[in-house]
Amino acid sequence: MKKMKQTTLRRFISLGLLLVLIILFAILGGGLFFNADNFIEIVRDASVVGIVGVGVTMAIITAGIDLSTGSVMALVAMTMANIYAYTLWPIPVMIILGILVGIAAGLCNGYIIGYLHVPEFIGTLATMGIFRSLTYIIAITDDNGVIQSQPMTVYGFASLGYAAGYFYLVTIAMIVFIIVGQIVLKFTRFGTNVYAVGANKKAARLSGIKVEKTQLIVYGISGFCCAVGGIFTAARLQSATAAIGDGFEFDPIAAAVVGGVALSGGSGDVVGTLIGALFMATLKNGVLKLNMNTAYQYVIKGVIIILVVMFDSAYKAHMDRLAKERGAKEGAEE
Amino acid sequence: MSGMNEIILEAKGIYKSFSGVPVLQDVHFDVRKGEVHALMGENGAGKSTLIKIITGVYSKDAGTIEWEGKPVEINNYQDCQKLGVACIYQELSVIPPLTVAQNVFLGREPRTFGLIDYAKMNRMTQELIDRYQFPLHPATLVENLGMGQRQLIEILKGLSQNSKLLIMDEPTASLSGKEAETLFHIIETLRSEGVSVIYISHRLEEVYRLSDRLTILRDGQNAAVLNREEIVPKKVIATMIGKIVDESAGSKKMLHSDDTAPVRLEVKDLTDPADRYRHISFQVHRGEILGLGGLIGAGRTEVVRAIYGVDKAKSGEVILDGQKMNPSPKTSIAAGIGFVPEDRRSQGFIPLLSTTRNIALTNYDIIRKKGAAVSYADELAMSKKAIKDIDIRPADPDKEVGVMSGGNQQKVVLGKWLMRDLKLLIVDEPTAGIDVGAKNEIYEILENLAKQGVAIILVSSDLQELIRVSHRILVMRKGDVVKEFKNEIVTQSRVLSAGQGILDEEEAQA
Amino acid sequence: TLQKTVRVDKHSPAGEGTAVGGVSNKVKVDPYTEDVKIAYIAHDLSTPNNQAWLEGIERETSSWSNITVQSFNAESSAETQVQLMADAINQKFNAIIVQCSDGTALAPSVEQAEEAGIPVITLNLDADTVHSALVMAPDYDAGRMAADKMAEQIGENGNIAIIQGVPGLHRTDNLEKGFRDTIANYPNIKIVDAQSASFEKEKAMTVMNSFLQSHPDLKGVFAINDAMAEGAALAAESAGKGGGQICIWGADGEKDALEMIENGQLSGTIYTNSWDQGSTAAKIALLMMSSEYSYNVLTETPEVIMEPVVATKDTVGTIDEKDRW
Amino acid sequence: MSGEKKTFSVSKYSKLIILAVFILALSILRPKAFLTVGNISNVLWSVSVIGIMVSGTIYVFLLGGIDLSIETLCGLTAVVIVEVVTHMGNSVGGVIVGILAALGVGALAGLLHGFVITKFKVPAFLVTFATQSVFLGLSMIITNNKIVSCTKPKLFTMIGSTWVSIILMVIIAAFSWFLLSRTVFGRRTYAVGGNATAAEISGINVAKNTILCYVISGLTTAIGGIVLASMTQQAMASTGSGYTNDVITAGVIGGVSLLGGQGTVQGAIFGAVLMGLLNNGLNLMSVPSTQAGLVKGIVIIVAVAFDAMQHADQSRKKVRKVVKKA
Ligand SMILES: Nc1ncnc2c1ncn2[C@@H]1O[C@H](COP(=O)(O)OP(=O)(O)OP(=O)(O)O)[C@@H](O)[C@H]1O
Ligand SMILES: Nc1ncnc2c1ncn2[C@@H]1O[C@H](COP(=O)(O)OP(=O)(O)OP(=O)(O)O)[C@@H](O)[C@H]1O
Ligand SMILES: [Mg+2]
Ligand SMILES: [Mg+2]
Repeated sequence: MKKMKQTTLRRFISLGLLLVLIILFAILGGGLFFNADNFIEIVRDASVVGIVGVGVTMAIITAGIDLSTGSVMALVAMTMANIYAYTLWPIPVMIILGILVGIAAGLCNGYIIGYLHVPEFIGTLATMGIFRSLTYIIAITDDNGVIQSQPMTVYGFASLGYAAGYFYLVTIAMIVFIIVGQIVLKFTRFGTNVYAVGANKKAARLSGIKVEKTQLIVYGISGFCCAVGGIFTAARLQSATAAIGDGFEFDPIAAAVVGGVALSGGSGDVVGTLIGALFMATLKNGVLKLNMNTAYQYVIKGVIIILVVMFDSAYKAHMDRLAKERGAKEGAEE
Repeated sequence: MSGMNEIILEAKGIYKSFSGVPVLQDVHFDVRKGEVHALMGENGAGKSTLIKIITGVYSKDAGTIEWEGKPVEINNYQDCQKLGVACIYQELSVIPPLTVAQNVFLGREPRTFGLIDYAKMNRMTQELIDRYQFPLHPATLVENLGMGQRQLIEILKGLSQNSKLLIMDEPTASLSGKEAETLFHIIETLRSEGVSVIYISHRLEEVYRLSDRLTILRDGQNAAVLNREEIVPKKVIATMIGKIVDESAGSKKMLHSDDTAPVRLEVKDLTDPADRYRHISFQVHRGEILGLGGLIGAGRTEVVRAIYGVDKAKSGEVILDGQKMNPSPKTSIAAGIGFVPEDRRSQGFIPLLSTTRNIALTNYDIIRKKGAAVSYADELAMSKKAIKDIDIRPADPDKEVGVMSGGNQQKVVLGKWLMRDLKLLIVDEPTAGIDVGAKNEIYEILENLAKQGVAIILVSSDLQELIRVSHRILVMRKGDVVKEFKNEIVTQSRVLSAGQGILDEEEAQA
Repeated sequence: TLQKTVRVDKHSPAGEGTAVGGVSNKVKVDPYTEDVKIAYIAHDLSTPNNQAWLEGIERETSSWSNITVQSFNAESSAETQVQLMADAINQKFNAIIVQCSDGTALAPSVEQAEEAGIPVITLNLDADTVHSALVMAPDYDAGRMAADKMAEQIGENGNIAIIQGVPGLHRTDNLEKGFRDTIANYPNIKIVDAQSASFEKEKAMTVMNSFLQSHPDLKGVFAINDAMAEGAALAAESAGKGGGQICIWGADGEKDALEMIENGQLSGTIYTNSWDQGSTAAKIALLMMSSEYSYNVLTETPEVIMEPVVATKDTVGTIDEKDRW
Repeated sequence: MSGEKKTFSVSKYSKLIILAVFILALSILRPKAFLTVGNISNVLWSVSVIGIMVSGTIYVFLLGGIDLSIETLCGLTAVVIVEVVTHMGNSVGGVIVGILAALGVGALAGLLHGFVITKFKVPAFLVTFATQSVFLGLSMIITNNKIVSCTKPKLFTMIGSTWVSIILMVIIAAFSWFLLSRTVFGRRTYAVGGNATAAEISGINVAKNTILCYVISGLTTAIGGIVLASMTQQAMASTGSGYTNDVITAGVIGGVSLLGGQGTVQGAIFGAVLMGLLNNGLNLMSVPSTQAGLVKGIVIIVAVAFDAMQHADQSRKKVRKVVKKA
């Protein structure tokens, strides 16, 4: 019960801060910001970050990180582009192959980290380069060897970028991913293992958890999430280029950290990452409505993040202290 | 007890070395069905390493392990569980961000439709807790709990697996008398049910009381295997550390304290902001060793942390040599206070740094400098002195403290304070996990310090130790000082009953 | 070699993508009386050309207080740019000027904007769909011009190298292609190396250094943009091969490059007036928003090609100080 | 809480092996071009900015922190010095004032980071993520988002010249090495990074130490910005972009643990030089940029794995099996 209280209260604080941000922009940006279309667009912008964020969150909870997400997205998109351009295989087959490539790429990361003992940061940084290079190598070129974007406009694929009713398909997918991700983390043995590995690898090993295997699966899941992210990105662009996801790797990490996932591992969850992703998307969208020079937008963005995060951290520290004291008291009652 | 002589586990010719340094050499070890087999040896003798080899955490360099007569390969903890072996490791393997119940059932969570059934898991944990009467709640996050409670969780985890062999590596290191007593009863019940137990402890009286057989390791080699009737304290200690130590069972003692000595420390009306202790007032005189007793969670740790200044008290005064303090570690150290924290692993030392660096950490004010540079020679000399003074092993000043044995880590933590002039030394569970030989050395060190006029506050859950070392004893209960033992005969049971809130000794015995 | 296949769409595309042949719901506005706003969605606003284009747009519109220009920075990412396009459409800008980081990827967004009655003018980087207008400096031809002039300067003989940008951008890929195709006409000139310096001056210095090590006889270097050409020139200078010993060319014609040409540090560049390009795009934007004329009557995007100037030490003087961006 | 530190530190031994293998391979493959004074000095010059910056940011890494604002702070300080020099008529005095101003900005940024991180317990990641945006915005405002160039005076352009910047790197690295491995402050930094609670109990003012580390990081970033401005004789908002990654990578390749408490300056410099050699090798071999990432990535994984395997928990059987396979 105590645990529920502690985490739900924290969650309310995060949501409260998101709300404050929305109110702030509603006041400053007026109707330009505060309208249904804009909110749907904000959620849409947060969706790919949210989907990829599920895997990245798991990686961060194991005290790791995944810097290769953008490159895996590109590799997946480019794999599909090749199938699209050179075969007449059905779209679902193309998508499944894309997903398999994503999972394989993720497993590569997992192997390098879990079994070759390369630190997560450097390992995924290296594969970020490797996967991007592979993408360029298999990229579609014209007769002169100049790299080109491959249009993928067939309805069966492009429709993935459309809306179903109010929400975009990508948003619906994101919601599914978040729900499943949350269930996996909180209600399966694997999920518990993920937290254990992140909190203390040695203790996890002593408790009989297969640390390496857990890492392998976590990065495999991350690869899968990247694949889905890559598919939706390509669908929205109705094309694939080698540059997809360039510089994207940072967004899900930032969303996770803003959402309360500690880089030191062992804490956080994907709902937090979702809130983080929404927060970042709102911020990005909101400052555009302030009708300001780009330069000032950067300053405002940074200042808002610092203020919000300062408040958030101070509050969380306070909560932790209370919980600790309560824990001590519980122990004292015989 | 049928089949008492049937060997359930046998380890033969075990060799192990870490980066070329041999830790185990040709070790033989066997456990019979339904016996409590104690494993003893000095700090660093290789006990934990042997356990980790048996449970597949480490691989062995050579040797075989047989289970019920058949050779087995144990490569990980799952293999152990399949055979029916459970282990409570010395370095607790609880996972802080998970709840008590999640920790107890880690990897064995009850599931419905593949999803963890938290309600059931909490219920099952509560049943276990009720059965053993541990002060725990299933849904508390472990990160909010103290060391003693964490140790209880670890024990609960081991007990919940219904194993044929239960291995316990210093399970009572941070337990107080009451919980330890509960544990002994549990062990005795298990034995009568035919479960074998490997029991490692540095508390001799526990070993004498529980063990059917005893294997002693010395410097990584078999020194002796003793049967129950051969377990004679003097002999055990002599075999273990190669010299005779007076282990006069300190279960009873006449306390003497010198009230005429000047007051070194005065604590007035100290109250915790979170109400974990309140209105604490006491004095410590020069050259006096003040023992602080009580059960887990009595608030002793909190009080001494506030005196040293790690945590801030809400109100109250700390006065050292007539000087009112504004406690913070920095000012405390400057004023001549030393502090050995309860949880050495997370608060005591820097695991990645060497013995030298750890020892020097609080002493840079007295280590010479050449210009801006720290004199390496001085630093090294200090660390060598500490290694010699309290016999830290391995005696390599450059050894990372993180990989040293638990007892030696504790010596490093204590060692840094012995290198400087102190007025007051606060030690919280100073001998948790320390072997008898070293324990005695530590007691002697404390006594010597006291003779030189240093005031000492000793927080200890080891009643024997508390009684043996203290000049005066305060007992805390739920945040209050409930009893003072002073210039009178004190026994373990009196201290224990005071801690449990039974103030009259006769009543306790009745 | 692999043969590309043609996929036939069995479904009739619904919703988005119905552009061609549909009816635009364009609302006519008078930019000289009504309040209007123009969005400029830059590829990367931190580069000098993007900034110059923005300034060109602002110059054109600054005399009218009712016209606001809002700039957006896509930070070199097509995905971000697509998001910004969606936002600009939502905000109901009256016209959008965009440099498409990826013409194929931006096509659906551009279509959608036009569909919503917002004229889209692409700037230098085209979109793969019909839209209101494209304002561009020639790229393939610029590469040709640089090649011919460089060949002349090195006496149609010797080893040369190329410093590339980030692969996959149409403009720079075309520049390189124009250059290579033309150099192929000179049998005694050999392209011995090509390395990327990601459009960055400092990286170009490193790349140039390694060129000088592996090809001591290098006679010419063509850098795909001016920043890299400047870097190559600085590197050559510090290796004691400055002052035109190696013929170094850039493209774009930014202020500093022109000055270096005057000083003899650089051999030449292809200059286009980016301010002028920006103003032209703005002019067209204002024209388009005030006309009935809608993109769906077009079969092809109208192109406005800006006149390039081959700037060498001899000709650079003709570029007026006030035209240097 | 007590997260296990990845037991990963490049021992001097394996570091030298990796370096030797590299140099050997390159000298065989490109005998004329690689082993020349000119080329080696080029390699060192090309990593001098990274080397300078990592000599200071290593303090932040040792605390288990991170600095994502390296690149934009580098840009801001570059902009500051160039603006000051040009506004003071490209005079020698202007250069000195400019250097002081840039260092001031760097120190102030570090102070801000350290203050927010210690007083409000905000993760370093978030603070520097936010200031990264602020610094970029400030640079854009100061320069009006244009390139500002500065080709005079000699004192200014000299800073980034080959030998001066290499010597600068060596001096700063040596100073940082001294500070870290010989002084009380250095000792304390390792202690705080290794176990902040224990350090606090040992009487170390963790907050003060942390703030100081961020200030040092800010200062070296500023010096990096100054050198970069001088090298390219210009500055703009995007000056320094990509350096955050480069600096962190150099550190991590050199054995610095991002979890804190582990790593040395010489290791970090080694990481920077290895990266420089790698880039140089790829350039000399004319590997196209589209494939460079592949080669680089594989080399990094092999080099780090080779090393990590030796230091990973040797007692684990599986690991040994993998070693045998590899
Ligand atoms: N992972 C390791 N790496 C290197 N050396 C180790 C490692 N684990 C243990 N050792 C060394 O092996 C020796 C035996 O350690 P072990 O923990 O088995 O002792 P112990 O008998 O359990 O001592 P204690 O009573 O203090 O717990 C010690 O010298 C220790 O330093
Ligand atoms: N590592 C730790 N992290 C957080 N809190 C701790 C830690 N160690 C101890 N504590 C705090 O100390 C309490 C245990 O100490 P307590 O206040 O009960 O004093 P005590 O009488 O010394 O008990 P004990 O016998 O357990 O040492 C815990 O409930 C917890 O609040
Ligand atoms: Mg042990
Ligand atoms: Mg205690």
